Amino acid sequence: VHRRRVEQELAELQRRLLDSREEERAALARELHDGPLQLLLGAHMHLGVLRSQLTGEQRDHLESILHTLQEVSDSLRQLTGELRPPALSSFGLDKAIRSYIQSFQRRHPHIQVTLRLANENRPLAHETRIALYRIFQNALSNVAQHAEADQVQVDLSFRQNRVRLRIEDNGRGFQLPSSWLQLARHGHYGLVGSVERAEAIGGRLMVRSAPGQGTAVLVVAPLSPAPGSAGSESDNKRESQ
Amino acid sequence: VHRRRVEQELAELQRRLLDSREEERAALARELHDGPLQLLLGAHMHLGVLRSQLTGEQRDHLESILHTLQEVSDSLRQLTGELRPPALSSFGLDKAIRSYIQSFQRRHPHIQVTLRLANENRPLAHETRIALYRIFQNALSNVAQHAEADQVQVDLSFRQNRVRLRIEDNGRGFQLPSSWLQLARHGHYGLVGSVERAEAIGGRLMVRSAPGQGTAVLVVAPLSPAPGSAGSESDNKRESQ
Amino acid sequence: MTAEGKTISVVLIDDHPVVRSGIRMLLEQAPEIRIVGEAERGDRGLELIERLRPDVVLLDMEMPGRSGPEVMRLIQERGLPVKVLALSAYDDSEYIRSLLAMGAYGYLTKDEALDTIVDAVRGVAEGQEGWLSRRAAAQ
Ligand SMILES: Nc1ncnc2c1ncn2[C@@H]1O[C@H](COP(=O)(O)OP(=O)(O)OP(=O)(O)O)[C@@H](O)[C@H]1O
Ligand SMILES: Nc1ncnc2c1ncn2[C@@H]1O[C@H](COP(=O)(O)OP(=O)(O)OP(=O)(O)O)[C@@H](O)[C@H]1O
Ligand SMILES: [K+]
Ligand SMILES: [Mg+2]
Ligand SMILES: [Mg+2]
Ligand SMILES: [Mg+2]
Repeated sequence: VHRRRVEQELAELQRRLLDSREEERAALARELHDGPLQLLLGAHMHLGVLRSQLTGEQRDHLESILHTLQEVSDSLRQLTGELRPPALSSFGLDKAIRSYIQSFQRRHPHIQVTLRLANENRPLAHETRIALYRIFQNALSNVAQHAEADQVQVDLSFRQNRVRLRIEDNGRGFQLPSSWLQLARHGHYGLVGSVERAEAIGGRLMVRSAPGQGTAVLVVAPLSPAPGSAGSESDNKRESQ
Repeated sequence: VHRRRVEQELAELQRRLLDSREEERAALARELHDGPLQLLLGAHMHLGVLRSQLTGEQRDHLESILHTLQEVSDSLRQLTGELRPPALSSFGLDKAIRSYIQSFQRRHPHIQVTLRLANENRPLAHETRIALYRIFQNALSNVAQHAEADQVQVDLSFRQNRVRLRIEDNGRGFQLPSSWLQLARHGHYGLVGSVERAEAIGGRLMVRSAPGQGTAVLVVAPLSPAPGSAGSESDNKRESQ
Repeated sequence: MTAEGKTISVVLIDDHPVVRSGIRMLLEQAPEIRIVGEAERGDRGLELIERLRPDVVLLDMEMPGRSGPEVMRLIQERGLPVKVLALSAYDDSEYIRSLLAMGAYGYLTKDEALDTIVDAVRGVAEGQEGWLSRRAAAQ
């Protein structure tokens, strides 16, 4: 019993440290947004006024500078968006997923992403939403980076007080490593991080893949993490594939 | 023996995940630096050329816009520097600590920081440098936030293949919690994170404090983490205070 | 032209095209300064220095591949007689100090370069050391 408590405490600590990582990202996003980005927008407006007073070469020169500054604010805005845990209202995971898919489609027009949402919508705990969103983001960026897929299917559904999120592509697949540590040892942190996130919300992550067979990432988790505990629950195993 | 191996693997995974957090920071710093910051600096230079061609009110107007853009690059620079201290990888831990103290002194002129550096300088593993630097940063920001101190002493020294870093203030001190988890449960992640970082490089963190007695944070670690392992080593205990 | 009517030749090493073009435009305002070569990486920059033997090198500190400090070290090791003016987005004091200790003639942060860069290039070409922008000097 004592050992079990120690394990539980470790798991809780782990979860809280993940929270703090998310906290750091959010703080950075706020800082970028409220400081540099706002100042930049102001400067941009002023330069617009100046431009209207100039003519000829000077005007062209300023025009191209404004273009560069626009690029600066675009890239800051994008970073901010990636850092900020999406403004996920308790029912909002599906919206956040939908809008991420939209921007993903713009960046990767040759990959067709299909989203299948549950009819019912159940409220999720804040941490659970964030964890699922990050797992989803990570799976999609793996598709873009590694899969050479042209189709991705994303499913979000609910079953017996559990949420299920599945991301499956029709790409090249890969040989699953014998342990996650193997991946981390070679500098690949995405999937390991996803496993950790899933466990931190009391859920479980499963990956199915093989060369030439595409890849599916499935996470199943309770609607909210059991307070104080953070290990994967045993009846998750039923969902294993 | 088997259980011991599992523990070791868990510890290694932990260390690698911390690496990945630091990796994320570095990647973000690179992104900010190479994208928005450089574009901004380029635009700034172009505007400087334009300014030299303008006169009167237009010139003044542009001058004030340049000022705003300067603020934008200042804040990006600062963020980037926090995410990835520039001196740390090129010039070493002592230089990075010195720089940080200088900027800390500017922000907190009423706190006098004394730095005592070892005569000898031994090469530290990259991870060890980062971990020590973050622990140091965290200790100093705790001093600024909580200690009400007017003096801080920072010592960096080497002893028998170990590096020792100590940050001591003469402030109000605090009641040490019965466990780190207590702190994390209440949303305090700084010290817990430092303990974790110290362990991840095979070292150990000790805190001495009591109300009215100031606070000392001491970290002792090997010059580089033993490969594959990440627990605190037993002979660290000699250094416990 | 300098007082003696001499041209100052400059090699510019910076990985970012917008920064390079900004510096180019700033320096074009000075008739006696001529950019004789540009490189976006440290290795290529070193080649240019060895081949073109410029008076001054404007050296970016943060580049992929060989960083500015590494290029600086190689310039010293190979005894290349060029005067280095370091350019950086950073104003970290120890960073600056270390670079000067390695033999750089000056260190400018990029956003202050617009006010000082022409003077700094002229000064450095004449052998003046310790050219620092206001910001770097304040450290
Ligand atoms: N959808 C996928 N299709 C094909 N291969 C994949 C897919 N997802 C992951 N992989 C393989 O698994 C490896 C590990 O993925 P993981 O996300 O953990 O790390 P990474 O993407 O390489 O790096 P990181 O995510 O840390 O930037 C990848 O390098 C790739 O070989
Ligand atoms: N140098 C110090 N002097 C006085 N009290 C301190 C000092 N360092 C830490 N403390 C106390 O210990 C607590 C925990 O510190 P810790 O750094 O873990 O968290 P925090 O500073 O409260 O929050 P965070 O670091 O996560 O922003 C602080 O809230 C404070 O009460
Ligand atoms: K550059
Ligand atoms: Mg990945
Ligand atoms: Mg703190
Ligand atoms: Mg650069």
